Amino acid sequence: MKCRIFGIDFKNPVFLASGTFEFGLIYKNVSNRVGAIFTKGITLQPRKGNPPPRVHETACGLINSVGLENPGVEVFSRDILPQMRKLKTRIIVNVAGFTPDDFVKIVGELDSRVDAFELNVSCPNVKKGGVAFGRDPDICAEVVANVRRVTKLPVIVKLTANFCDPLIVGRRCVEAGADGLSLINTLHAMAFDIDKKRVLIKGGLSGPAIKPVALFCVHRLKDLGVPLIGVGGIMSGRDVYEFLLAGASAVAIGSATLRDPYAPLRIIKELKRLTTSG
Amino acid sequence: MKCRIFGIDFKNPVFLASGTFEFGLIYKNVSNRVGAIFTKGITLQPRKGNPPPRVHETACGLINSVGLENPGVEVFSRDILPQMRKLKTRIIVNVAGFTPDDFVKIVGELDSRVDAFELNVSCPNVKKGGVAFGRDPDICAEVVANVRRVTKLPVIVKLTANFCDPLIVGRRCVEAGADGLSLINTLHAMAFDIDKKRVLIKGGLSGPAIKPVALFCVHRLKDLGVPLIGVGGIMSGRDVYEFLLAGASAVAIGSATLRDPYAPLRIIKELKRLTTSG
Amino acid sequence: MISRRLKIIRKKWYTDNIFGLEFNYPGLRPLPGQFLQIQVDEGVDPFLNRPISIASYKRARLLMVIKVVGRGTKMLSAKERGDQVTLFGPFGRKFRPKKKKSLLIAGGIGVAPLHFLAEYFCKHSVNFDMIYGVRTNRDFILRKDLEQMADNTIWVAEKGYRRAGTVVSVVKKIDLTDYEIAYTCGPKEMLIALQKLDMPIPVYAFCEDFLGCGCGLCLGCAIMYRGEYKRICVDGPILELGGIDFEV
Amino acid sequence: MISRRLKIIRKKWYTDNIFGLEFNYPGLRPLPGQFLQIQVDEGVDPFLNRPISIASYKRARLLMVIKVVGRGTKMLSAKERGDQVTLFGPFGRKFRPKKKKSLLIAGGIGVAPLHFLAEYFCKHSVNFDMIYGVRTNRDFILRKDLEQMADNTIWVAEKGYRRAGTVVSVVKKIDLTDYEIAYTCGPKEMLIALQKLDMPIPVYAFCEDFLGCGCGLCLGCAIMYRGEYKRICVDGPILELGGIDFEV
Ligand SMILES: Cc1cc2nc3c(=O)[nH]c(=O)nc-3n(C[C@H](O)[C@H](O)[C@H](O)COP(=O)(O)OP(=O)(O)OC[C@H]3O[C@@H](n4cnc5c(N)ncnc54)[C@H](O)[C@@H]3O)c2cc1C
Ligand SMILES: Cc1cc2nc3c(=O)[nH]c(=O)nc-3n(C[C@H](O)[C@H](O)[C@H](O)COP(=O)(O)OP(=O)(O)OC[C@H]3O[C@@H](n4cnc5c(N)ncnc54)[C@H](O)[C@@H]3O)c2cc1C
Ligand SMILES: Cc1cc2nc3c(=O)[nH]c(=O)nc-3n(C[C@H](O)[C@H](O)[C@H](O)COP(=O)(O)O)c2cc1C
Ligand SMILES: Cc1cc2nc3c(=O)[nH]c(=O)nc-3n(C[C@H](O)[C@H](O)[C@H](O)COP(=O)(O)O)c2cc1C
Ligand code: FES
Ligand code: FES
Repeated sequence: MKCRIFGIDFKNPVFLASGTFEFGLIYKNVSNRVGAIFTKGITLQPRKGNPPPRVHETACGLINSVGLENPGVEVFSRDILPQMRKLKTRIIVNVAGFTPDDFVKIVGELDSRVDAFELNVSCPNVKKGGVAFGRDPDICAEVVANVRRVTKLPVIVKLTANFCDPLIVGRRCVEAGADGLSLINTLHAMAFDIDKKRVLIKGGLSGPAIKPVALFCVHRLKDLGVPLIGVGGIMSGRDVYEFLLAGASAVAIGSATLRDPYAPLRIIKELKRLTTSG
Repeated sequence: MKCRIFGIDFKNPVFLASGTFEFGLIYKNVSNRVGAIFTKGITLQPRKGNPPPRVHETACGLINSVGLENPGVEVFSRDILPQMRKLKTRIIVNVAGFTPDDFVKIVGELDSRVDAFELNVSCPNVKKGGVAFGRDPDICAEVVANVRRVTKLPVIVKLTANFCDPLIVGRRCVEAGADGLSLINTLHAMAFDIDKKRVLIKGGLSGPAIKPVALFCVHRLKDLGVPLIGVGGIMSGRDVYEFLLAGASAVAIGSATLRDPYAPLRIIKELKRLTTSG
Repeated sequence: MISRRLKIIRKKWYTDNIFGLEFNYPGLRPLPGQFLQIQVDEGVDPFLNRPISIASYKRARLLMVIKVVGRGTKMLSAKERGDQVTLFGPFGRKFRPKKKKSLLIAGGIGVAPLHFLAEYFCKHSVNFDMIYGVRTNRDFILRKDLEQMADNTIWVAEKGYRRAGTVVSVVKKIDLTDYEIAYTCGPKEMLIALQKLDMPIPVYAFCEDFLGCGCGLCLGCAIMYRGEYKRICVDGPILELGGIDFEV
Repeated sequence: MISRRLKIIRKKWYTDNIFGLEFNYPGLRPLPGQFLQIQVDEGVDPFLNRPISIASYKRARLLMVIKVVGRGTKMLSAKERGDQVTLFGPFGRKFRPKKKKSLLIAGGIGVAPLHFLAEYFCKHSVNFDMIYGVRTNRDFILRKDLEQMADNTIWVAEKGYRRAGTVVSVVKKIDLTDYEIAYTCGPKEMLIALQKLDMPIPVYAFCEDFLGCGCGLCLGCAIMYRGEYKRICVDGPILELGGIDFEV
């Protein structure tokens, strides 16, 4: 099950997605057995995150609006990363910037102490009036090019399928020097409280509901020439296998861990059985 | 429950979505009690549709790839429309063009014999090398403007959330003269057959899985100043109510009828109870 | 079409993965080949209903025989006597079999709708013989019943049974001119093999595939038939075997 | 954390919408306020587990008392003795109540975790009184049990009971300086009202809300506490009432 991508060896192609496994420090026996952990989104400054409600269940999925709560790169670097380094797995830092500069600073701060970076270009771009970076191929390319200059480590861009074509954005990122792409991030979603007659939550949809969309996106980008990491609704080894058929080199498990923190171990076992039998 | 939009009276705000209730002729007792029926997509020429498999179940939803099978505008106009006219409901023709010209021709052929048109701009644009119209605000606006010239009936544009921002496309459509917008169409989706190690289906995702995305899109467009028709994953009166809170003036029921052809009647009843009690 | 929420009045396991559910369903007037759409669960996952043929209908007692092949049938198999199930239908075109000496060719779970055809033939005094093939001798179901109804029967199994082989190997050996018409239901591979035999009598296939609505609304069940797409659910499921293009 | 698939060994309806499930769960070492995440269904809809407090744990017998409020609890209520349920946990921080004369204030289903706290106090010989309010006299549960464990009890119902009122109206009337500490669990409105009373002793609230993971992974359960967001699932669910900002 070993897998070598970006010139790095991973013990298996099952990773933990950003934001759904904390920093891997709560269930270390899971962290130690996956190929890699994507940290939650790290911003330059600490962030309190959004007011509740932050999660809401929907049909075969959930909407979250955590709002990038995190301690900021300084505390992460000083207090959390040293603990993560003791885990027997690869660490990929999910870098969340609000300006192109943020990305460079965060990556610069952490360079050489982690295994790779995942650029989370889904945050609203403060410079561009709040429109998400991820939808703008030019800025994405700029961010990648800038980050490329400050690190030799693999740079992965996490693409969104919201209101933009990940193929167009992804291609530009690769041209600008991205080593890989991960997709998809959550889909824009809402729910309403019909008793109180108001918005209940506005956030990102994840879980099995979005798996078919994620598979489409991965398949759409399969010929870009860089490794793809498939994310979205993976619950079983069969799901992983679908992503591999779609063109992914590895996958990341997100919401599944909210239902069962040990799900990744089961998924690895199921995948092993599938790949050795067939 | 009466509702007046586009200057037309509808007996209630629960319509039947395009492509999931045939031409309303199979379950007439349902057709007769909804506010309106959107026909399946009508193209200029008859279309055989796609080879099987055409439907595949996913988590809380399904992927379809029917491929716009329909008898073409001529047969529709001659053989089917007269039968539909006998139904006690409004008829909105879903017009599916592959070139901007197709739309004008189909609308011209049917004008004054139906209650409104819904422009299905999701088909791949043959002139533009197969990229869907729906993603291109310029062409959408052009199509609307051209259609506007040949009919006085309400013109609704069915928007997609696939790889484009329905707010941008919708705004341009309204500027070009659209009377209303319906959203969303199915989401690009895929599934793989892991036994045969190949694509199982590539098509559009519908059903409860996409409701949160549809609600987000409707809410995003709520201030465009034209009536919105919410579509996506509606299964109950409560779901309808959520769409109304999001900003829709009416809704259309799609996949729910595949599970239960009488679902629209139950939904109308539930909605009535909700709106009179609260 | 009507929908009914009915109680399971009997459940029976025929083999380790084939079970039968019985309902009291007065007023149903089913024809051979017709089927019901069973709602797997009240929740929306799984989303679609599952088409299951009418295997028997006698004195308002409806029997459906179901093979566990995936999630939906697995969930249905967990239902027990007394549980309520929602059924939609009957669906499928009104096909009235001709009163001619017939041959029934069943493969595996395909025996279910043919069992109901057999009942129909008995009621209408039509003579018929039956060939029924399965994988192993433990897979036969409804055997006694069928033996009672058919004039002659040939049971065959790929292994573990005195007569080894497949229905196709049997059909190759018998004299088909003894019959005026044949009906068959079974896995796609079997239908394809039978089609290649180019039998000298009309052969009607009971088609099975994944459906959407089951009732003509969605065009999700296309099958290429005599050069055009037909809907299995309303134009079928009984179609002339020779007209089907299995390659599409 | 461990996950266990356990058989329901007893099910009991206390009122028409509150029921109890009992499991044999050796080796659990729960503290007051801790809860388990119950998987509603093996399928993925509903997707999230539901947090339910430990209401009693004695000689390896675990009791959870559940009120039907929505889809998940409704589906759980359909489970019967003998059915298997998957439980994750126990979750919630390790809170060890002080051995001081305590007042327990329960509103509605909030009585469930306080019942376990009462058990804990009995075991550790801590004296306590209890106030327990419900809507109507039919809504009281676990009453005898609580009367046995508490030194004094005041039961109150909004209607249909000899003592009419709410726990808040009772708290207002009693002398709180008889106690060194108070614990409360109930609907949000009740907690807000109690907070406004500004009681002269420390008050700990058992917080309930919609959770994601229940175990610290998702940050989905934020509650504004002393100027920063805390996670109900791991920093709580027991928090000092005065520190909670209910407006956020
Ligand atoms: C008219 C008719 C009558 C029938 N009568 C009977 C009957 O009497 N008894 C009986 O047992 N069965 C009958 N069937 C078949 C039965 O409907 C299916 O076996 C059942 O729907 C399978 O449901 P499932 O959820 O168990 O399987 P699923 O999980 O849906 O699928 C089973 C297998 O097929 C694969 N699969 C799923 N979707 C597709 C797709 N779109 N394309 C290709 N492969 C796919 C899955 O990966 C899996 O391996 C009938 C079908 C029809 C159309
Ligand atoms: C630590 C803890 C311990 C608990 N202990 C117990 C216990 O011992 N016994 C017990 O009965 N309950 C307990 N609860 C509460 C219990 O978990 C909930 O009642 C249960 O999860 C509801 O699930 P449901 O599916 O039935 O309701 P849902 O259908 O999920 O929701 C019920 C209602 O809330 C609304 N709603 C859903 N999501 C949201 C949201 N995000 N924001 C606002 N409104 C929403 C719904 O519209 C509906 O009206 C506890 C909760 C916590 C956090
Ligand atoms: C609670 C929660 C928090 C998340 N936080 C982040 C984040 O900080 N950065 C990021 O790139 N993605 C984040 N995601 C998105 C996931 O990494 C993943 O892309 C998405 O959930 C789809 O996968 P899933 O369906 O397996 O959950 C978050 C998702 C959830 C549910
Ligand atoms: C089988 C099927 C066929 C459809 N055909 C059309 C169509 O011809 N034209 C169109 O605009 N939308 C079509 N749709 C999309 C629906 O009208 C609707 O926008 C979508 O399914 C989302 O709603 P739902 O989740 O309620 O199904 C089709 C959907 C399905 C499932
Ligand atoms: S299954 Fe929907 S038309 Fe046949
Ligand atoms: S519910 Fe996930 S962190 Fe508390």
